[in-house]
Amino acid sequence: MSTAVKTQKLTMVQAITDAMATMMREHDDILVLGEDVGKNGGVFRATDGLEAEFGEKRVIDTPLAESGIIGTSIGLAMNGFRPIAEMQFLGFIYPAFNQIMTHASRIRSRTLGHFTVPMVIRAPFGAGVRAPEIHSDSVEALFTHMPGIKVVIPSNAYDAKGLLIASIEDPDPVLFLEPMRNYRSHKLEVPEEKYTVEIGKGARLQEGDDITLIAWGAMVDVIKKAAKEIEEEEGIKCDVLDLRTLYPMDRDLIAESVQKTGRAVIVHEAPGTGGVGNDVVSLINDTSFLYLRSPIKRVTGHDTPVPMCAIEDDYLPNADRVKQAITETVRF
Amino acid sequence: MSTAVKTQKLTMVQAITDAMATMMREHDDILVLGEDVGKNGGVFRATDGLEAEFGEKRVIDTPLAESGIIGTSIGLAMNGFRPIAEMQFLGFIYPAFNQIMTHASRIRSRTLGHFTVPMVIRAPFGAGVRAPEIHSDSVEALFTHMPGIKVVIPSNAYDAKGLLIASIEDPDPVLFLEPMRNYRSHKLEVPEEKYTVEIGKGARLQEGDDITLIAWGAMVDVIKKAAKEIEEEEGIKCDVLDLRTLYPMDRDLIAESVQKTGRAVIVHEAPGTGGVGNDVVSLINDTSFLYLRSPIKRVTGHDTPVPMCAIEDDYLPNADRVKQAITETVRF
Amino acid sequence: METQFPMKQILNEDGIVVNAEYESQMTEELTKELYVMMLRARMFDRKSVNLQRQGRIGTYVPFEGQEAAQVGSALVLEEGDWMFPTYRDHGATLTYGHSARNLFLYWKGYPMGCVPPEGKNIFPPAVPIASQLLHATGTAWAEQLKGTDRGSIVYFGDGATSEGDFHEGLNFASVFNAPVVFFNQNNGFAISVPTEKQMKSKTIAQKAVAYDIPGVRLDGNDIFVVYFETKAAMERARRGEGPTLIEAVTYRYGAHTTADDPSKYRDQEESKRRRETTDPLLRLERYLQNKGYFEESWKAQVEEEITKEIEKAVEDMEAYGPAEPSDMFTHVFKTPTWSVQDQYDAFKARVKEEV
Amino acid sequence: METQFPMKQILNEDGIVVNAEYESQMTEELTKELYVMMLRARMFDRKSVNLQRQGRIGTYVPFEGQEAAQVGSALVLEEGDWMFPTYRDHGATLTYGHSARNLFLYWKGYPMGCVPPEGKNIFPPAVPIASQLLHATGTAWAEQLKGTDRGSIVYFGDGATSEGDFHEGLNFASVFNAPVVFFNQNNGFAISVPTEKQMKSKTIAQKAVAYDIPGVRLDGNDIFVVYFETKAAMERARRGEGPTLIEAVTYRYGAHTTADDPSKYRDQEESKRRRETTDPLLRLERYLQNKGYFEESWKAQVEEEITKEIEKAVEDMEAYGPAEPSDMFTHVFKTPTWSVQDQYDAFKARVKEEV
Ligand SMILES: Cc1ncc(C[n+]2csc(CCOP(=O)(O)OP(=O)(O)O)c2C)c(N)n1
Ligand SMILES: Cc1ncc(C[n+]2csc(CCOP(=O)(O)OP(=O)(O)O)c2C)c(N)n1
Ligand SMILES: [Mg+2]
Ligand SMILES: [Mg+2]
Repeated sequence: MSTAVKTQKLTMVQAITDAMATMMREHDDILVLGEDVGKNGGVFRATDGLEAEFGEKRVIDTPLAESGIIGTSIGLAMNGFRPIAEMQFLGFIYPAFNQIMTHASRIRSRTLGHFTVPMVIRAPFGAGVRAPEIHSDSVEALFTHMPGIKVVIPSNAYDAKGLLIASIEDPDPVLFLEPMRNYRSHKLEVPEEKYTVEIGKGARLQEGDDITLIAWGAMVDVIKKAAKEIEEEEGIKCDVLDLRTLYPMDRDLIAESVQKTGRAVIVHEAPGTGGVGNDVVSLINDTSFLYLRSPIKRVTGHDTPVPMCAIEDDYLPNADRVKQAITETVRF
Repeated sequence: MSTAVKTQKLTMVQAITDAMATMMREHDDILVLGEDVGKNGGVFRATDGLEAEFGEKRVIDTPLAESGIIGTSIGLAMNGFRPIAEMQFLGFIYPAFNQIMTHASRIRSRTLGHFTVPMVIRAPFGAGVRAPEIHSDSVEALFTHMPGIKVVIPSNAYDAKGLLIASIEDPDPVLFLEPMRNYRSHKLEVPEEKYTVEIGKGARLQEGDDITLIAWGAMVDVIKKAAKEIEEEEGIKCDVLDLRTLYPMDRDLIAESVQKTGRAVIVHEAPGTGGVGNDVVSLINDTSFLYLRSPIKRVTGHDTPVPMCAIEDDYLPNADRVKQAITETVRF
Repeated sequence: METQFPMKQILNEDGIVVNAEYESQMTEELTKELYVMMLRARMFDRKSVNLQRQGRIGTYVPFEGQEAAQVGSALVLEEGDWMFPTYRDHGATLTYGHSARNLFLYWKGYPMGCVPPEGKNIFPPAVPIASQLLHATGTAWAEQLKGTDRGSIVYFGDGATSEGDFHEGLNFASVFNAPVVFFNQNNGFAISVPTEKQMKSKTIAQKAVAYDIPGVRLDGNDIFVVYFETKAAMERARRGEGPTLIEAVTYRYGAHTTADDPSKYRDQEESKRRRETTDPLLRLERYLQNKGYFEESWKAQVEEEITKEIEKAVEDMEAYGPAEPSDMFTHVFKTPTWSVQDQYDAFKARVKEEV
Repeated sequence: METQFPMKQILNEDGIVVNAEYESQMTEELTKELYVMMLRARMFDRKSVNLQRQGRIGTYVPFEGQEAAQVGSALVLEEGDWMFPTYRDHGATLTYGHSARNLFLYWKGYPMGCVPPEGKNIFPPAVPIASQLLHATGTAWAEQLKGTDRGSIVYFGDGATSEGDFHEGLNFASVFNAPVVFFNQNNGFAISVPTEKQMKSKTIAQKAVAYDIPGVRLDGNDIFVVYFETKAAMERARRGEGPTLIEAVTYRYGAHTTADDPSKYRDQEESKRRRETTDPLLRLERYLQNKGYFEESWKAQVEEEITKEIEKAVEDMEAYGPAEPSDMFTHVFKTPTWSVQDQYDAFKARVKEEV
């Protein structure tokens, strides 16, 4: 037997489909449900081909009701199935908020493990693809503050497949957020077989001693770009981290990096106030206070709704804003 | 005319009723609506007597549906009324999350001010009164992260009346959170007439040079107790702040205090991860980095659902936990 | 619509059979079982109210007056069926085999109160109103996918019909033909709000029309009609004929919870009147008497047995010991995250210090 | 239920009057107005699709095929009434007096696209499905409290009936007797999901039974029945007789949005067939011809005028200039909070630097 892993070049959205198909082939208890996930294969084609392969009993077009999708998925999950529920956009998860907050995330805890909810909620999110209002919300912070659910955000095809498989295998509910901007932005070699990327572990994408850059989802490409340019322009070397999981966060990776660099810039699309960036600031404060050489900077979306798409670029953090924050931090 | 202000001794919940009655007498466009707010006067009696005084057209028992209450209140607010909508408990606001997130808070912004939503959402919240599951959630952080809505939390009768009147007068939506534990815990002299406490301004309850203590709602009594005891026990002098508004937060007050003391302990009931405490940490990082003598401590609820009430005291921060944090911070 | 959805009845207030459809199945044995289980439910309820008054448990939600609806419907279930109660449905959960001790523990605020006996598919009381209708639909759908003939019953009140989840639950169940019985107890009030302010429709049963499923309106204080109609609905579900909406018209005699004062919003004389006329136990007792099945000595004996059982449960509740704070930390996830573990460790350290 | 809620029609596919109830009101003037407004809506829609193809606006949501439903219902409104459209209802908003320029700006992603002309109570397109039913109920309730005879009309699709807010909207409106017309366009699909998967009920009109309000099912491609039935419903509302649920059965010929590919989930031959048979404009044209009201020269002249109007709106859209990023900051609150103001200041500083 050869040890060479067979791979194929996939976009992130293809890797997501592949993760579901891979797992569904092995496990009959996995269901996919949501709006337009069947014949249509999802509005982003993330479930393309699944209904044809697994049939209408396992890949289910539901009525248009998010609370209904999550609430019935909870029932299915408590009774032997592993549902993967798709929210068409994260901005449409709000009608299901009650079901996620008071049930999906709490059932294990309130029944001391008697009932459990092994389900995955998938949702595309984030701005930058010229989507209409509400479609571009980036509200990961609402869920990291919700005890009992994990929050996972891949930024590329390889991580997406590995993290989604890990999420499906997780015995507890996982919110799996997919940055739309990265769905087709690049292709990576992705193993054809099953593999996992561990939930709770971030990745260091680039080594550097001067400053730590931290992001997730679509903002990872932004900090990569900023890191590259600032090194060329000013010789500043960045330690670039993709958090990949927001709850539980990779404390060790962040602490280790900041203890090395003494500086950090955190970048996210969501509004700064109440954003997950504040958690990262606290984590650094808690673990690495004495190492800090300058205040931590956050580069975030504004404390405004994501605006209409003609001006969304003025809402989103970009490499220039990140570079400015890097320079200010290094020169502090 | 005498300048002496006539006052009466009121509990916080009485002051809240008084605020509504005071404003409703002056303004016909103010409505009160919610579950059991009419004849029953609310499950905490916060609307007691209002239906009798203002009639069923202005004090309205609605069907049992939070999305319905908020959604129709939005319509009423856009069309000339100023609704005060009661959520029976903050833990039951989740079904209305979509209406608050995508409409109440965004309508001014998305219509460039053409339509506006001058409404107040009142909700009792927090643990410590032996309420059943879900009733004790403290999820202020979900709303500080929501652009377009203000979040106000009084801790005593005087502030409650003044802040509620300010909230009713505010041209934008305000979430007014009422710590149940403080509803009847003490009485204060409250002016009979109309007055306001400015939204966005915290209060310094005690002066001290050694460390800043920051809290809101029911935790204010906890930090007051801790401050008193730690001064007696160890001579540590605390600057005690009641934030009163969580969005927009009183940046100047916090910065000024921490720049004086060089140390801070933040206390809240909600889970630490994703809690508003992280925002306070960021604010201090942003404004007062060079003044900090030790890492900021947060004393918070756990990253667990608020447990069944027999063990809720083990969930809640108390003066002992706060004192421990103070000592660790001062001795750092 | 009231004419399209008339209130079905088998036994009238005087204990006279007014509808002979099921008479052959109304055996002495069944009748006595129904009576005993109702009596048990009532005695449990009264005990709970007393325990609350004595401060031995916390706030409690009484259901006296609703025993026929709860017991008659619960007795229809078979092993493996799923039950989703509200905070007011201990009569139902007890009948289906929940542990009385755990029910007491629930109202004492103990985490163990949410745990059903092993093998019993009883969900903890739904606190957010109407949210449980979707769970019942989901578990029933799962049974359908597995190809069993089991299903779900879900309890909810008149107030619950106003929530979006009521609608979504019935719609999903109808679309996927899930084997669920939606069992509504229309007790006339949602806390203080009377049904007339809750909805314009004169019946709840007619709401079934929106989903093209059967809607049945029945006298919820007549345990025979509750039992046989719920059984018929459950059998339809088992046969793959989908969900049913049942409206059981009833009344709660007491307060919404022990913290509520009903005199603020209604005339409690009405409760008194109903206790004497439409009471579910009294009515069945009259029937038993009419049939010559009833003996005071039998009732006394039954009461004694129930008293013993309940006293034992109270003892067990009190022998359970203090609630376990570590329960808060150990079941948030299967494997605790670092933040939960750190907080747990800090908690343990604090406890140690105190000792 | 289909027999209880038959599909009402006035004009059949051949343009023949099959129901003479309103014939006296079907004047040449009204008929021509209906026709012109439908033509205008269609030409606006086609122009928008073209603008999207040319990249002059972004993703667009076409409504071709649904003109009778939108135009016929919108023409019923009077100054001061409230309109709550979805993203697909530009035929309705245009008819009620929205600015074509602003509609184009909406799909160009400009904040100004959400702003209606001064004095026109037109809400921006509801993006979260069904959420607008509650707003319409609230504004209508406000009119009732003020004692006016104005009301609201709210548009929503077949898919929207599944959301909890649909149910809560109808329930609140029925309980408070709010003057609202709930105008459903059942176009057979919610993106790819056909109505049969959305609900078990065979009609949407029957859902009115749940709220004891009138439910009316009608041929949504017959503008006469749409106009007269919506008018009747709105008049009931104005008279204080409460809300009505109208189901207008129709079809969208095109894709869900310009980003959707309908061939993934349905046979587009059906669209072709319907264009030739049940099309709302063709049908009215046949009627006009039957009546001898129709002349090609008249149509040509009307088309020319509409073309001019629309071209002017396109010009205005393109002359509007770039979208204003500061709009993002200046309307979050009446008075900006410090966090918004700081971010705005930082934004302005960045822009200055770039210059
Ligand atoms: C979502 C939600 N909103 C509000 C409440 C508070 N609440 C508890 S019971 C109740 C009334 C319920 O009435 P009904 O459904 O008729 O049931 P009953 O209490 O009469 O059995 C209310 C409003 C809640 N538990 N959940
Ligand atoms: C709450 C919510 N969930 C999902 C969506 C995504 N979405 C947009 S349109 C649509 C289908 C709507 O179908 P229908 O109500 O029939 O209206 P139509 O598009 O046919 O006019 C969906 C699912 C949304 N906008 N809002
Ligand atoms: Mg009730
Ligand atoms: Mg549709």
